[in-house]
Amino acid sequence: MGILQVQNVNKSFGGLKALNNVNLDIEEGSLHAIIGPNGAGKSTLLNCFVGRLRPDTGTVKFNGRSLLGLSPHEINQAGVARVFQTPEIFSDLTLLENVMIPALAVRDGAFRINTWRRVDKQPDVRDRAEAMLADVGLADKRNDHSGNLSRGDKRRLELAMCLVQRPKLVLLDEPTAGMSRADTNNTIDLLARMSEQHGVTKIIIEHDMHVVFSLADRITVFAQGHPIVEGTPEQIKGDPKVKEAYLGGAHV
Amino acid sequence: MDAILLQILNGLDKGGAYALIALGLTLVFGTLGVVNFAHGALFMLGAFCAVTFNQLIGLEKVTIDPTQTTPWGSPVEIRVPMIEEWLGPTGTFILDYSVPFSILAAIPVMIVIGLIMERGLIQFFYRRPHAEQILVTFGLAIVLQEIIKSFFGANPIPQNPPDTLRAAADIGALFGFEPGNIVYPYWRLVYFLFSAIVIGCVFAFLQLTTFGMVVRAGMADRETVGLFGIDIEKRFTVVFGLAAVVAGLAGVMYTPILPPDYHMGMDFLVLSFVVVVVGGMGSLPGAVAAGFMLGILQSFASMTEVKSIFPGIDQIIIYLVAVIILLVRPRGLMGRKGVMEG
Amino acid sequence: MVDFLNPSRRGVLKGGAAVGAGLAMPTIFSSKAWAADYLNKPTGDTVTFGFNVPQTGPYADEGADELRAYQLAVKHLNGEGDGGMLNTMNPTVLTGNGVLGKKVAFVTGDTQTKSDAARASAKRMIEKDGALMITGGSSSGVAIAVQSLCQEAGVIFMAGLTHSNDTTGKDKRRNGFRHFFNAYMSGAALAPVLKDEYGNDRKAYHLTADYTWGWTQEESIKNSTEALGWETVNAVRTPLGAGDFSQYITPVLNSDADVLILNHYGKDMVNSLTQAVQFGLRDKQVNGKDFAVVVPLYSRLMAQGAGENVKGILGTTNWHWSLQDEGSKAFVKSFGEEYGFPPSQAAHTCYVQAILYADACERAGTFAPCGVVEALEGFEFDGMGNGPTLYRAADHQCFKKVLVVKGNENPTSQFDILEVVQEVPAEQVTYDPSIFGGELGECNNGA
Amino acid sequence: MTKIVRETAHGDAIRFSLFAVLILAMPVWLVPFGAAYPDLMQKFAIYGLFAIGFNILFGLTGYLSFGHAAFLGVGSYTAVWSFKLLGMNPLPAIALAILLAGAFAWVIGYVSLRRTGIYFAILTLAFAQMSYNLAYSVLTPITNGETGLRVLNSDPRVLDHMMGAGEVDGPLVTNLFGMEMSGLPGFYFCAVWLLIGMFISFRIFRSPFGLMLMAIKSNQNRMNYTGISTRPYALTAFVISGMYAGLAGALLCVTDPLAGAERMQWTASGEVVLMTILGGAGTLLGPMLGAGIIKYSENIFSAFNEQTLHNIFGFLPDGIEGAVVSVAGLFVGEGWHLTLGLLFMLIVIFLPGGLIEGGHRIQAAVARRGKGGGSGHQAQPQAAE
Repeated sequence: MGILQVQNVNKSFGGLKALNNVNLDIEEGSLHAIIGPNGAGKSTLLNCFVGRLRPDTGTVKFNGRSLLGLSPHEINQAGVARVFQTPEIFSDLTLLENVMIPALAVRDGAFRINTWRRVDKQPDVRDRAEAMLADVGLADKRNDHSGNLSRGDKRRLELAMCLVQRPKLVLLDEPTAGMSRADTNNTIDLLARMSEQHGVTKIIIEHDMHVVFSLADRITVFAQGHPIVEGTPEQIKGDPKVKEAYLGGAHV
Repeated sequence: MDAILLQILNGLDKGGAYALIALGLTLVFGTLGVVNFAHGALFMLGAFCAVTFNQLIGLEKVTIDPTQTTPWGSPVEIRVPMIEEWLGPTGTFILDYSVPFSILAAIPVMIVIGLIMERGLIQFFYRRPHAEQILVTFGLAIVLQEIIKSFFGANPIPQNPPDTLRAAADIGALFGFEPGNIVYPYWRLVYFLFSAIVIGCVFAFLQLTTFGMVVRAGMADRETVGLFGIDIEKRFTVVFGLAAVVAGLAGVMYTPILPPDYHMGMDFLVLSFVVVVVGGMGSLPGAVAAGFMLGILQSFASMTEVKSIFPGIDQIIIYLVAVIILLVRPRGLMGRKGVMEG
Repeated sequence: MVDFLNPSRRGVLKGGAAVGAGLAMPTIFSSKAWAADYLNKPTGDTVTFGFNVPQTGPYADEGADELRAYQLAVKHLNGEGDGGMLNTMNPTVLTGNGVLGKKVAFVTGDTQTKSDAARASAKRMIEKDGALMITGGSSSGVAIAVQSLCQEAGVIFMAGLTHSNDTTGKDKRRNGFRHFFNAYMSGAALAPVLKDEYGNDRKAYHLTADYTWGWTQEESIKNSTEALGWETVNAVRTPLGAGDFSQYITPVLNSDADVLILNHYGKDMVNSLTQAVQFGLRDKQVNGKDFAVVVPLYSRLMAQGAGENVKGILGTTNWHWSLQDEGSKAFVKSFGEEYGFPPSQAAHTCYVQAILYADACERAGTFAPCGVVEALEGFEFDGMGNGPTLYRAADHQCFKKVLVVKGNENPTSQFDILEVVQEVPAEQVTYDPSIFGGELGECNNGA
Repeated sequence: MTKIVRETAHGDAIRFSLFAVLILAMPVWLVPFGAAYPDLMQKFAIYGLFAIGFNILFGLTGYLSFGHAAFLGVGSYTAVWSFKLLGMNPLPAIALAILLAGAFAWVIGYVSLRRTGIYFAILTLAFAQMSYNLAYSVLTPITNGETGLRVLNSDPRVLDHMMGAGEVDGPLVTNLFGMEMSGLPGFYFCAVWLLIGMFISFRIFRSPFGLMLMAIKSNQNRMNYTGISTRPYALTAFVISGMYAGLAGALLCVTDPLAGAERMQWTASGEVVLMTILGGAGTLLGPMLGAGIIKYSENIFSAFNEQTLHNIFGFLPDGIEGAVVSVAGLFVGEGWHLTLGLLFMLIVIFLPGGLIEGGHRIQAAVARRGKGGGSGHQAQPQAAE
């Protein structure tokens, strides 16, 4: 029994079948990569996990609880955090505030009118956020404006925002897309370190094979809305179906 | 039955004006991404083009009759329009048709005004937040109308339709109804036809010319068009000029129906915004459809029979429809996803 | 210091001064209030009038004309210019050396034709500029709002253009006075002329601006036309500022009505009249009679906006520059010499109000509002246009001739838009003050 | 992009005290500006409150409402009805006005917040215009239409009669246990409410709740994936700002017991947007500043006439004086709208963050010109440019 179970999920847009009978079982504590050519349905699948899209048929269960019909914030409150392709942060706020907001969401829930105590006088939340920033190496920038950060730092910040919630599952949508090699390597290091320290389950969608093979415990390869192969990095490297999916057919 | 037909005519006519104003508004929004609160002022400026033109060709030769004085002491003046003196009957004809003729004057004037506005102010606001665009163009609208007020005063200035178009046409009789029951002013029929033609021209321009195709592509996806090495912004300047002309012409031709005053732009502004939003921001067919739809609904809501069931419905119908449509169809009738939702 | 805790104490500044003294306020607040037995008692050699007119919004031109008239009145009161109606007013004690030996000064404000803005502006003139009298305005809503403010503050209000019955009816105030006529008088003056022109078997259709003034006018005109034997087919309310009235005009075409009565003013009147004429209403024949359009309240300034469409259309007006009595002639002459065109009825009524106030102060020997009220109540005068006039004590309404006018068929100039059909004598438009209810209350000196 | 210009919470106590002193001392320091008369100072306080409340929605949460004048109107009408039915004591009127405006805001907000961006703006505008149009015409029995709702001697005023203060000879003025709420006491009454409103605004800005609102403005998408349900937050902000508007509307009637329909018109909604942006949206003090400037120009510029201009420029030689007066005349008196329009354009073009941002820029420039780094007077680390 994995932490996330996907059974018989189908999703179409108009006549286009984006997901075709998808079954997945993500093991708790693993880093599971989903790869595949463009248009293979990876992002659609992710959006079904976080509540942005609703599958036409099938079930998505997290810790045994169905996620269907829940809104994004409810799914997050259940313990699923998400990292976007382009870092989604609060670029008008400081780094510390950026991390305090998810921490507050954990403490106070989805909605609470909390106007009496000043935000900087909430030691529990503040300490937690500062520790998290230190963890990702942004402690000395905590009062800077996050809008001015480099892309790599924004990614670190976004990761900090997810991890400060101590989620059970983190979904990463191409976390190194558009990054320089140096930033990519930094991000890989960070992700590896995070895996060790926090032991969270992660699902990562990635194009960059370097990233995938250096991090993943298990890999699922998607083509045309359907998972074609699943296995360890070693198994995947040698699989002829994978080569075909990338080099033949769909990806031109 | 007659009453309903008449109200549909009223709605078409009003809808034509709404659609023309909304068309330019949504064109500018769809291409330049600018919410232009000064668009109503362009409508007003167009109307005052007609006024100015009329005053210019109506310039009079003044002869003073010293033998008579007015009750307030100044000598009596005898005025003869110069154009009549020079051109005789042709002059009289031009004077009579001054409103349609002023279209010729209004087109270049409105293009110039549009270009100055876009190059001088709007272009700096392409990437500023909508709230700032709204404010700066609102400020501009106030400035423009105050300038007009200082030249022309606050009172409406009457403009006459040509003599032959002044009366009402018995269109009911044409279709076999009892004569005298469905009569409609010629000028309003002209206005409806005119708005249909202008709308048709704008659509043809956008559909059939290469320029129009680029602009439409730019409306759909600005970045991609930019990638082809096309200077889309230069074309957008032209589009702004076009929107100014459309609004201006709507204003010119509306003057015989509604004697223009400096505030008429503001009066139409809120309504035309509602039209654009109901149609869907950035959608040209949406703006036209919403314009006619709201015009017709407004006419029906004003009928005594309807008002006796819902008192005051004619006061709020436009807004009520806007609320319902926006709740049922999040992006208006024909709006595209992601536009103006940030 | 306990003064302002006493609820019977009135006055805007008095209470202010009490707190002001406690906080060591600048003398601006205290000096006037302590010494006075009435609010804003002038201490220097000038007396300040407050001219509160629309400077922005749809009535800005009318407001500008009002302001011109006020400035002219101030000139004449201070002995400059040719004296205008000061020379024709009878009786008068004014001599052109100011009022009670003080030169007249004035402050201006913008009503924006909104009750809120008008009151804010009037308050500024009272509280800051020390105005003793507020005058002007171009709508009944504003007049009523400012009148009740002046009552509460304790200064005199001399209404400008306001035509609603309420101003001197259910909303009348002891400190407020109206020279302009009202909707009832329009109806009473118009009815006999309508009978002569159109007979007593007519079916009327009203289009009425959907707010208080429109309703009172509709009611007044209905009453007086129904008394003639006319039938009211329908009365439809139109939104203020509707712009396009076609959807209200077309049902008229299909109704049985043969007279359209437009209870509109300002831009609404310009638009509805223009459009009604375009719909061919004036060329129409119903029940074998020529269709007629009536605009009960005319204003020459506004009629200009409707252009040729006013030709032959009947209505009433308070005053017109073409009147040939001595007062009107003198006023038109001095106004025309000053500004180059003839005055509007708004200008006339405002000029007269300023002069009447000054005269009342002079006769009362004080600027104290209660003294002025006493001097104006029941005052009879002549030579200010409109013939012999009475400021009735019971409701502070002026009774004088009302003009029935018609759009001029052959205008000789751009100002020659209306022609006077009949000067209806005051007796014919006088009514019992009790019919509109309301209480004048006590006069308020503000201190 | 405009960014939120923010001061740190550090120094709030000083900032607030300074603000309180400035407000309470207005009758003194406004004298040289010709603005130290009660009515205008009351308007400063009242419209300041209105703008401060609006800022919580627009400045913090990023929702541009074009319908807030409706809540001002609801507050006004409620207050006058409270005077008419209960009595001239302002406190029940204010309480009822805040409650009713809040309820009204809840209904309108609940519907309008289903949309964002310009669609939200148009929805609020539509609701406000419906309220205005109906108040002016069909609802006249409740609102007294064009003339405006007033208190009459014949009204029941139950509480007043119970207290034996029912019979009043003369005009009805609101009074707080015997103290009349006109003139300077009226101003101080409003000022106290302004300070309360400002204090609450401070608390909201610095609270976790306020942080959530800022985050909604900054990135609503991220908020959803951070486990925050944004709509209740936005709705709360909407209702709070509606309550501020209701309070402002009630105070307008406390100082002057007349409620006119025009204060619900869309232009009145636009005015509060302008006030907020002029001063600086999202800043604590900006909206108050903007409200002050707009009300000042409305009341002072419009009062200039040719005569006053001649007095001002009288020192110039005749020919020049005439020219200067006629040019200046375009911008004051009947031309004061032109000044207002130009002011908006200049501010938005050159100072999109409002006057407060301008102040920050000057402060920063001065600091740079000073002894260089480390002088301790540098711009706050959080102040964004």
